[in-house]
Amino acid sequence: MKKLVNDPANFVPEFMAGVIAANSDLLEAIPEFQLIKRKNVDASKVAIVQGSGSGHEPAHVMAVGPGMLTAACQGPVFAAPPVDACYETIKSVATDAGVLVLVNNYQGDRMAWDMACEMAEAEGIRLKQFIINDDVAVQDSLYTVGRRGVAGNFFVMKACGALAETGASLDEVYAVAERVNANVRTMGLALTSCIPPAKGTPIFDIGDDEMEVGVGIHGEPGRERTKIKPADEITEILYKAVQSDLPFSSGDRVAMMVNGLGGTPPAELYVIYNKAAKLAAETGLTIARNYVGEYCTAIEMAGCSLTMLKLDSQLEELLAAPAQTACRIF
Amino acid sequence: MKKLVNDPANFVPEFMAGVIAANSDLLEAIPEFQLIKRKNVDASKVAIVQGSGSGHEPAHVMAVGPGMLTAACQGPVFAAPPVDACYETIKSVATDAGVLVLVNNYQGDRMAWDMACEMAEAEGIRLKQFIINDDVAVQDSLYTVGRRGVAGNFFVMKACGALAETGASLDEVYAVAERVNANVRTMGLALTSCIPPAKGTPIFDIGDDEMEVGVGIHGEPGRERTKIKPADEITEILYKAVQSDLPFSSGDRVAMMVNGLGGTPPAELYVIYNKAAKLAAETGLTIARNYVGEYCTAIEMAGCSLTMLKLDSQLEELLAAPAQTACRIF
Amino acid sequence: MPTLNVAQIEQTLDVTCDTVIRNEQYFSDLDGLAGDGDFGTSLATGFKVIKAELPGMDKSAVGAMLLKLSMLCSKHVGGSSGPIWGTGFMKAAFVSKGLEEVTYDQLTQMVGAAVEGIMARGGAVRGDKTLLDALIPIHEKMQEMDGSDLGAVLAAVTAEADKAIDETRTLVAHRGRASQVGARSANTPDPGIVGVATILYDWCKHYGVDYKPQAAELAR
Amino acid sequence: MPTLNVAQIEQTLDVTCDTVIRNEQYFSDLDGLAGDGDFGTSLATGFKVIKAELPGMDKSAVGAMLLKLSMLCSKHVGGSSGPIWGTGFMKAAFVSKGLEEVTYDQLTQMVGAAVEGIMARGGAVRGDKTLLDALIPIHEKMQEMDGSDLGAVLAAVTAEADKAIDETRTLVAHRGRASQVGARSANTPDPGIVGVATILYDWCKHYGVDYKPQAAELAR
Ligand SMILES: Nc1ncnc2c1ncn2[C@@H]1O[C@H](COP(=O)(O)OP(=O)(O)O)[C@@H](O)[C@H]1O
Ligand SMILES: Nc1ncnc2c1ncn2[C@@H]1O[C@H](COP(=O)(O)OP(=O)(O)O)[C@@H](O)[C@H]1O
Ligand SMILES: [Mg+2]
Ligand SMILES: [Mg+2]
Ligand SMILES: [Mg+2]
Ligand SMILES: [Mg+2]
Repeated sequence: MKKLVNDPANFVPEFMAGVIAANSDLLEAIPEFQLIKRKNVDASKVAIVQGSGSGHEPAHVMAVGPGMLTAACQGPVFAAPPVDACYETIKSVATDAGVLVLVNNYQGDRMAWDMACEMAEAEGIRLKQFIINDDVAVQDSLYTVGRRGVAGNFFVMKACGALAETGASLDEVYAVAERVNANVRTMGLALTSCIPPAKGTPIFDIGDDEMEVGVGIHGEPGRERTKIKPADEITEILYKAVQSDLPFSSGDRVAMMVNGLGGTPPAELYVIYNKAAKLAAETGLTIARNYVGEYCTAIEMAGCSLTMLKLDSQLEELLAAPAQTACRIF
Repeated sequence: MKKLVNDPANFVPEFMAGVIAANSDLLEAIPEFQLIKRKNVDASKVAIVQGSGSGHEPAHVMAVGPGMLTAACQGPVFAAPPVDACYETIKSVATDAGVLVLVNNYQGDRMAWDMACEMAEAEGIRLKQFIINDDVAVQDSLYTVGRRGVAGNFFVMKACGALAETGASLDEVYAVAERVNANVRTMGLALTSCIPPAKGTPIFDIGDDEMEVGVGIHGEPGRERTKIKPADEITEILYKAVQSDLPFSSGDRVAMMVNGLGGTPPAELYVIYNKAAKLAAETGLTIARNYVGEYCTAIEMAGCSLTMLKLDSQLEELLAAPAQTACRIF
Repeated sequence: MPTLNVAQIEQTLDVTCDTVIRNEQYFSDLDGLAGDGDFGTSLATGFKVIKAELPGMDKSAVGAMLLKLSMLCSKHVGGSSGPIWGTGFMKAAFVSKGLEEVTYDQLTQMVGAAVEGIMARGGAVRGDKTLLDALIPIHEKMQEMDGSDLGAVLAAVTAEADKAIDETRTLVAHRGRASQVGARSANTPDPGIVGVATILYDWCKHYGVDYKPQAAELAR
Repeated sequence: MPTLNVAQIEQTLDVTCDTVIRNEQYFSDLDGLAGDGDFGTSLATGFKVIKAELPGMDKSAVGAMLLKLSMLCSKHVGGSSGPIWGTGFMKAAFVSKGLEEVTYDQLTQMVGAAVEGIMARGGAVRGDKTLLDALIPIHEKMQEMDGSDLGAVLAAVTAEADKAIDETRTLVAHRGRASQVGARSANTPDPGIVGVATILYDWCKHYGVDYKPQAAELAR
């Protein structure tokens, strides 16, 4: 297994310890619950929490900081956090203004957060739960748990985090989560599989000349398996799936994200962005903000996802507001 | 070949077009010379340029921006830029205050920049050249071209860029480059090989259970090939090589960088940082600033490098100064 | 009529721990086919703790022990399995609250309560291709039988779980992560059903109950 | 005494383009052994442009054509090879400036000037395991011979380059990227030397000069 790990059982606590060691001015941990929270939580502002499986870094614990999440907990790699970790996360930052619980739409996460929310509400904590489901790869129907929450999650966290900083009410922050989620769409693509450290082997097999279109961020199968195509054709597939779904149409101002899944180097993401920006121009979209890099990974999977968010003036302001997390360049 | 590419011959121009498309407010390109430069160059300030092979993104063209490089050109993947691209890079930003040419110590880069500098000086452009060589993996001797320039390059660019913004003279900026380079050391490690798009096959072969200690950022062989070790032991190897070389000693304030080589996901880099921070504490070092992420990659190689820079108060200020490049989070 | 006391149930749980721990890799591999490959690890992580804490648990009543088990699942089992198995044990614990031993009817009620709890928790119904497709027929079979021969009951419920593997194999999952991959979950076994069947089959072996497995995942 | 005119040299260069383009992958693979695997691509990128521009080049003199070649190397060949080959062609161009044809002695001087230029550019000396270990003995051999039989000269210089592959194989490189890997460059052939030898051997084949290659890299 080609990984920088010690005992796989310690992978999550160790990387979280690294995140805290590197950001001790900003963040603190409650290791027992694999929980990272902001220092100095302001009780007058809405707190925003999230928690999901590990392996998606910088989502989710690395998205904690001023203007983003107030706290987050991590489960094992690709598995929802245990119920009591979710509960402690809510409790650790519960403010007078209330807590917004952002849950990506996976049954495991939802059940854990449902139980945690019930427990927290029973103790008188004021909260609202919101479910994020931006993955257009899932062909939704009455008979599934619906679309997955993937990289679009970043925009929900960013907008809610920025609004909460202004002292907005829980209802107002919740309304922004709703608006972002209603206007954001994502589609992913994998060139390779990935290896959860505890499993030690790839999560799925894929041929040397194959790619998985619409892959999930846990390696869940997507819409189809095809031969690898040139980057421009890949971009067209992703763009069309995303663009047509909302749909995004001429005159729209959008935020565009090309998200690396972990094993794809920066230059390749810009090859995708280059084509996606052209396609957006052809549709008549204006890319008001862009994001190229790793925001929601699937361990070391090679591949990318494309996300578009339709903007209004409030969302544009919220995205532009300053924020700070464990991810830094300088 | 599991890559997001079109015709490999267009890989570099296409990703550079993507970088420009994503940063058109900040940067502009001269595509003929695979050159990216800042918009609105201030003629009263020292300009800082660099140029090297592609495949190391965000180094080097993505390090252009206020407080960092003024311009940079890219060669093909892993090959120094042609002489005339280097020459045009100098010319495109030549200021009254002069140009500092930062060259990573590879013979190809050095020869190309030597020729370009001669040509530019012949035209009356004021410049100084500085060679960066932070890679402790190279066992230096009279009979080699010396140590390679690797991730430590980031600190030279950052410190010089920050000082140049203050209006410092060419000699002063050159002196800071010297001081950073004299105090910075790096050692890298690869778990996998990498595939230059034009080559289409891995640059070296490595067993499923092997790692290459001291690897170069072009896949050059390192000090030794061994069985894969746990992350903590890997960190000890890298740390000892770096720490003992300067040496860094008790009481020193340092900047520490854990740099991903392209194929290693963020969480693993924090596992390394977690251990490296402990080792630094044992040595009595204070980590005044830390950097965990991708700064100088080797395409999609899995692995990392560890860099330490011994700080003085001026360097600490320069690292803390604001800067902006094509790499952003928000 | 035979009854089951705390010590007997503890013994069964201990066998269950061994089964889950031994099959960590296999269960995860099954989950990798249409899911995310963590089922085995999630479950095993929790059952390693359960195995270690079982000897020292509160044994004053069946319910007390099962409640502790439920809490350990909430604390140490990630993924969907934490809430599902935690809820199941919790509901069974409520039925057996304060009882030092349980009758066959009470046992059947415990399974029924667990089934209902899991259905309420995750919204799945029969045919959604989840472990409920094993647990629901198991509960029905227990209601049919009179429980005078616990070995016969064990063989019969193992057969129900075994059958469920093959009967649901071609189905498309409607719940859980596997449901989000659409038609591609067809022709893969559901790891939760295989998990339940494997536990029961191991009970058969442990208690010397003769059972011939049918599904490939059991007869390996 | 035979001389070489612009058209004859153009022809030789055209053959060289084909050789370099055909061996792109092979030369890069050799460079991957102790270097960074770009030698073939760097060279081929430039020689593709040279191949295309050769017909339309200024043919007023040997020097004019070679100067253009040198500029194309500076513009289109990345890596160390750009400055090295660019410098070599430039120095040879200076010697042949204004000459519509060159004598054997002038040809020898051109090679000598290229060798000196490359040494000055990269600081390498004989034995550093670079293409100079082929070019220097080639130049010496040309000085020894009288040039009355150009075919014999070609066979003799090809033999020098061929020998250089094996004679330097066990050496540790002292220049270029390969020097930075220390002892690990030993027992790998130098790609630059193999490149020079391959070009010369292809000239032999093109001009019908009989030559039996010795080194494994030529006799493949
Ligand atoms: N809503 C549900 N109700 C009951 N069982 C479910 C439900 N969703 C999933 N399961 C069971 O859980 C198993 C998967 O568990 P696990 O891998 O821990 O969940 P996750 O999908 O969160 O990774 C499935 O094989 C299925 O039997
Ligand atoms: N200083 C030098 N002088 C002459 N030839 C050199 C020198 N350094 C390298 N070479 C030649 O160049 C070849 C490598 O070329 P190339 O791969 O383009 O360079 P790089 O090392 O920049 O990748 C070597 O095989 C060697 O023959
Ligand atoms: Mg899971
Ligand atoms: Mg090179
Ligand atoms: Mg699962
Ligand atoms: Mg090379």
